[in-house]
Amino acid sequence: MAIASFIIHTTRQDLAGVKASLSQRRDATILPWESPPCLVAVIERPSKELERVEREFKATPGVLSVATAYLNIEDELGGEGAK
Amino acid sequence: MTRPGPAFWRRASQTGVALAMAGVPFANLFGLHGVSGNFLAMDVFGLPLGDPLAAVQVLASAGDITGRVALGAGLALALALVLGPVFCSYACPYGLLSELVHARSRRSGHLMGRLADTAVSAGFRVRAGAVLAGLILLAVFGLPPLLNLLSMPAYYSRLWQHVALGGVLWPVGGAVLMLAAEWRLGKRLWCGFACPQSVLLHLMARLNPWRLRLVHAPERCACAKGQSRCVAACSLGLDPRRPETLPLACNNCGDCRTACLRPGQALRFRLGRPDAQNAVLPGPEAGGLDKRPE
Amino acid sequence: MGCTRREFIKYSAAMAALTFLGYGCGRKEAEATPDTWVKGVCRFCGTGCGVMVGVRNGKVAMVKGDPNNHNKGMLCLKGALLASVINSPDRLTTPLIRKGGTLVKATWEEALDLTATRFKQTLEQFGPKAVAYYGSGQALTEESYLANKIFKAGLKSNNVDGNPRLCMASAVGGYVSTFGKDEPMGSYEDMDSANCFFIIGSNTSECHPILFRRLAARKQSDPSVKIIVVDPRLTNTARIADLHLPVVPGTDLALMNAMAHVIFNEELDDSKFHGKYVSFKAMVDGKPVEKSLEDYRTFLADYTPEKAAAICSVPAESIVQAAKLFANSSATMSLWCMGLNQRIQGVWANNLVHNLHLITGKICKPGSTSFSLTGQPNACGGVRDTGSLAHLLPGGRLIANQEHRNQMEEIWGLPKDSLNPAPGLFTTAMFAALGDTVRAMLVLCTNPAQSLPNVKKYTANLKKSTKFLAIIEAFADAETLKYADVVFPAAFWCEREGVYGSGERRYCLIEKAVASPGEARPSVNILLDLATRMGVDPKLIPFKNSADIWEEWREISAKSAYNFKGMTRERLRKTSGLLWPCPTEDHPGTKIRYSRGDDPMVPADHPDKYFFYGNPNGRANVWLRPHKPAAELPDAEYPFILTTGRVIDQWHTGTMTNKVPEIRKAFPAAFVEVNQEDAKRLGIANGDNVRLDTRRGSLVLSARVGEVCRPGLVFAPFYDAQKLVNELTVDAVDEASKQPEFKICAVRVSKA
Amino acid sequence: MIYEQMLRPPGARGEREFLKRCIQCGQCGQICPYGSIVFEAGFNPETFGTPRIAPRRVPCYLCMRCPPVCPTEALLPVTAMARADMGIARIDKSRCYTYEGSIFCKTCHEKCPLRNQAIVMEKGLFPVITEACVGCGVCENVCPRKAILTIPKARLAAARDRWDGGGA
Repeated sequence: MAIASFIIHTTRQDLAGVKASLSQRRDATILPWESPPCLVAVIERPSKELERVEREFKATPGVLSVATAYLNIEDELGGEGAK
Repeated sequence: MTRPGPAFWRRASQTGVALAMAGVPFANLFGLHGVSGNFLAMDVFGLPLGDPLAAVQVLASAGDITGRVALGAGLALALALVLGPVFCSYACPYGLLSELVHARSRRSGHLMGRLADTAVSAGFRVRAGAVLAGLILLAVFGLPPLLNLLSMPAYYSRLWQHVALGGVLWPVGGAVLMLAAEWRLGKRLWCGFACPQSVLLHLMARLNPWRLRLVHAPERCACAKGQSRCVAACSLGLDPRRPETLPLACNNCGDCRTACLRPGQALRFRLGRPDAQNAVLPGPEAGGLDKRPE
Repeated sequence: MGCTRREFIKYSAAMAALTFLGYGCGRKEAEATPDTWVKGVCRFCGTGCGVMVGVRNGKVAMVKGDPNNHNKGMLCLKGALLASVINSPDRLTTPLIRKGGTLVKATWEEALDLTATRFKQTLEQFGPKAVAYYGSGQALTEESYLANKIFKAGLKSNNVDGNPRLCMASAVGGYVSTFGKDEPMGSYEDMDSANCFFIIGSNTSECHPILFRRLAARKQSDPSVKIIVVDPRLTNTARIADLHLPVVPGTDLALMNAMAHVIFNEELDDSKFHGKYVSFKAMVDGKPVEKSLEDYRTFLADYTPEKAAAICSVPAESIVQAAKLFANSSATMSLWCMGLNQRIQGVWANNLVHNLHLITGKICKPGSTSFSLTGQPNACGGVRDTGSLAHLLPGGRLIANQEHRNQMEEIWGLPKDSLNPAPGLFTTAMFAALGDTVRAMLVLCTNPAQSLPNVKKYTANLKKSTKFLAIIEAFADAETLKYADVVFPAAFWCEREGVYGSGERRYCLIEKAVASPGEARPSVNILLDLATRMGVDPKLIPFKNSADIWEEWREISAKSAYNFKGMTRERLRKTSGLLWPCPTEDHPGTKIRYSRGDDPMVPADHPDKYFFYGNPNGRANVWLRPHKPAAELPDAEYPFILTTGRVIDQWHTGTMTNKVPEIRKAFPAAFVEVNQEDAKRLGIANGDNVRLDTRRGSLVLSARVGEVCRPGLVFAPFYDAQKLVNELTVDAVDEASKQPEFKICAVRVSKA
Repeated sequence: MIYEQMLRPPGARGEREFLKRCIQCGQCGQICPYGSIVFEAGFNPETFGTPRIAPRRVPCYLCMRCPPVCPTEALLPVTAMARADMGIARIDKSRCYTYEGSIFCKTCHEKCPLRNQAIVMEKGLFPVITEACVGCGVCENVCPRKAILTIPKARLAAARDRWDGGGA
């Protein structure tokens, strides 16, 4: 599993709505932020799926943009990383 | 100068508790930690005491409970089991405030008089229903002990905690509004119709047939027709002469008994079953529990 | 464990995102762009970091490191936050005079007249012995030189001493007795080439953070660098050490003699070096006597590692290992500070460090040097070099030496044999005599009512009505103000111009950057005004400002081994400091002394590479100094040892650092550090109040329990004016240097 | 904002479990000698009256007096500092003086109650917060640059709790 964090920009009006809809996700921890209006999402998913997760974020109504802030795939490498 | 009567001692107890609970947070600030906490849970020199409902809520929601809380709640329940809900009449600071407000409002000539039996049982049903619903919700959804938000005595003691430690306590505003409403209507609304904390105490008291109870000896009733000092004395608007509804609301405060002392001593406290033969009470000379004062 | 590894990664992920958003900080603080940058030196410790003072609208707006100075633009937190100190609302802005027990505002005329009159009366009535000057290693060089001249040449009083007596007098004694001349021979640059650091009695990481950073960076860049730390506390310095020797306080003489023993035993000594450049000496019946190498080895035979291990309470193997690391490295640098100096064997301990370098030949070479760290920004340049102590004259001359007196009489244009031949009173003696034989005292730029050892004894004298105390001070909340009769408000730091001389013989000019608040004046002008009113011969003080004084002092230095004639004001203005000797205006300054080719004082055609010209025979002295314990040892009644010191962000008595809100918040009150085992035994938990009792006083401090202090030792910092730790310390002094033993006293520790 | 999820006193259970058990008796705040514990005031009935710590005001000094007084064990009765388990502090390296490179500051390290465990000076040069950090907030409180943030344990450990973020 990889761990990544995203910054999800939205508008002040949509902040609560976006937070509500993102909070439905079982794989994400959502931290709302007021100024600038955005949310931080920490995601724990296999790295292959992260692209799709990002698309899902973008598709959420009220979301303006999504940026990746952090990515850790150490645990996925397992033995591979050493080879 | 007469010796202080039972009413004085009850007021003294209520006031003493209220003052003590106000002083505790400040004593704590000065490093005296013998007593700490509020009416929801406190620790008195190592002895835990607490609101049984708070304990039951934790049990319902979290599924377990610590021995300390169980002991604290148990002690409170045991007291209610034997003496009835005397916490409400001898300790609860909201009860004190409510009684004082009620006394003022009565003199102002507001609505008064006896509550119908139906109103008394409805009040109890509301309180018990709220508690039951609350507990079920808590258990099902694992909610925090939300019924604590309805504890008036807790707000009183929390107020002083907040004054000492800093912070705001907006629900105090709610309590003030409630007192204002009680003053306006001349009815002790919260204690009679809302307080969830007293439900367990009343239930506990009912469980024990040998509890302390008020018994009425009609043959001694000396009031003229249409006059009933005992009913007038009861701030909760109960009729002490009708034992059917008493256990749902009566706090064993003894105001009615005090009112009845001079005319006829028809009301007495008694520890034991309300058996038929007890309808005729033994007089004090026969060794009844109730010693005749003065 | 605080959290699982995956949680930890998640926190990091969240933090990375939050960082982009500038969490919680609200706005970034408005970047105040100063109008001009003025070069200066940090006001705090003896490291002497170069600073650039950013001035905006006539106020100090910010302070940053000077990239051209030895600190390469780096500052510690104290230095970086100096703006809050200089802009503090607690500055003194008018003179104050004590009337009816309280200090009230006065005019300059009143204050100067009163002080001059009282001094003149005292001189007439009791003679020059009854007046005194107590200076500071924080005063400018010009101020110290001027005060020294006013008192010694003008008033003929040798009662000129200063707080360096509390701070590095033993280091002076060590350098002078071993090399004949004061001041280290190396420079900070040696840190970059040393392969082994021997740090003894110095918590460099907290007291000299910028030097520690340089040292830590050196270790990081080269893993072969070894660090040995001798300190009874597991300080942050000790934590990066390869070898930490937590010796019992006051046993370092035995330790260093044992190291010398091992060095000879393992044949790690440099016989070529010590055969040629060293003479062995011992004190016999109070007189120095020549000894031979054999005598030295016989003397050392008594200090086997096993015996020293028993005294110091560290494993014998560690002592052997320390000696081997010291002697086997390609370049070894020793660093020490108050741990050796503030001791009744301070001079001896200093000698023994020098011994280790001299017998292994690890001296006067790049990276090989015995380097004394100093605590105040201008103790070296201002007080040591100008001879502003009770037994000294400028340029390393001694009052007791007639030849030296005559030299100074000639230089100062005084009649022959007119200087007072009797050395004056050193610090503790001076304060002990206050109100009795000393009747009028002038204190400049220091806070003795907090910094003296066993301070209650001396504040009792400060309270006497028979004394007159005038102080020149910048801050209204200094403890000593409570006892002053007259207070002169002083211009602070970069509010006037002057020279600071740091621990590595580096002289830097602090340029005037801003005006002083209110009526505050530069101390130089206050001293000149006072001297004139006291009737000091105007020919002796023909100065208008500090630049005039510098010119005279620079010329005078040419007649000593402290030659810095080449450091003109203009040159100092252009550079970020120069290291003396620097005899000519084109000389770049000296990084290594006593070495031919490096030190201009060694003739280019000198037959030997090294020349210890301070001593008549041109050799350095290795002293045979036996182990002696501290003045007050723990006993059944007072079973613990108390040691005092500093914390990273607070400096000395805190009159400056406590003006910085960030520092006040982080280090509000003094505490006492207790070993966890002792704490357990005494039932003390972290944060509990702990009572410290010594024979002199008692104090309640909150406990910081941990593994820092060795068992049997407690530590307390002295910055807190509300908790005067110096009420507990002992005022026994080193016989030679007269420096008090702040570092060791017996104490009883109990839960309050 | 970020404090929406509260930093709980030492020994606190996961946020959801904590809230189930906390009966708002206030004893933790009354025993605290530093005034570190304040009671949540907002209009959220779930958290109203529960204890929290605002590190920028007064941090927790880990005296560990409060966990044993909690009657319901909402705060587990731990007494070892290392087990306080409140959260974790993070240094914003882009703001930290020392990482920035011109000022050598280690105030956080000096004041850390778990000095040299929770915050270590890597190579003697840089403060690094390790997994031993319990989130007491002292470093956040003393940081002269406000470059440290304490993230409450509840924030991430209870990510899937229905109560997470409930105070929005």
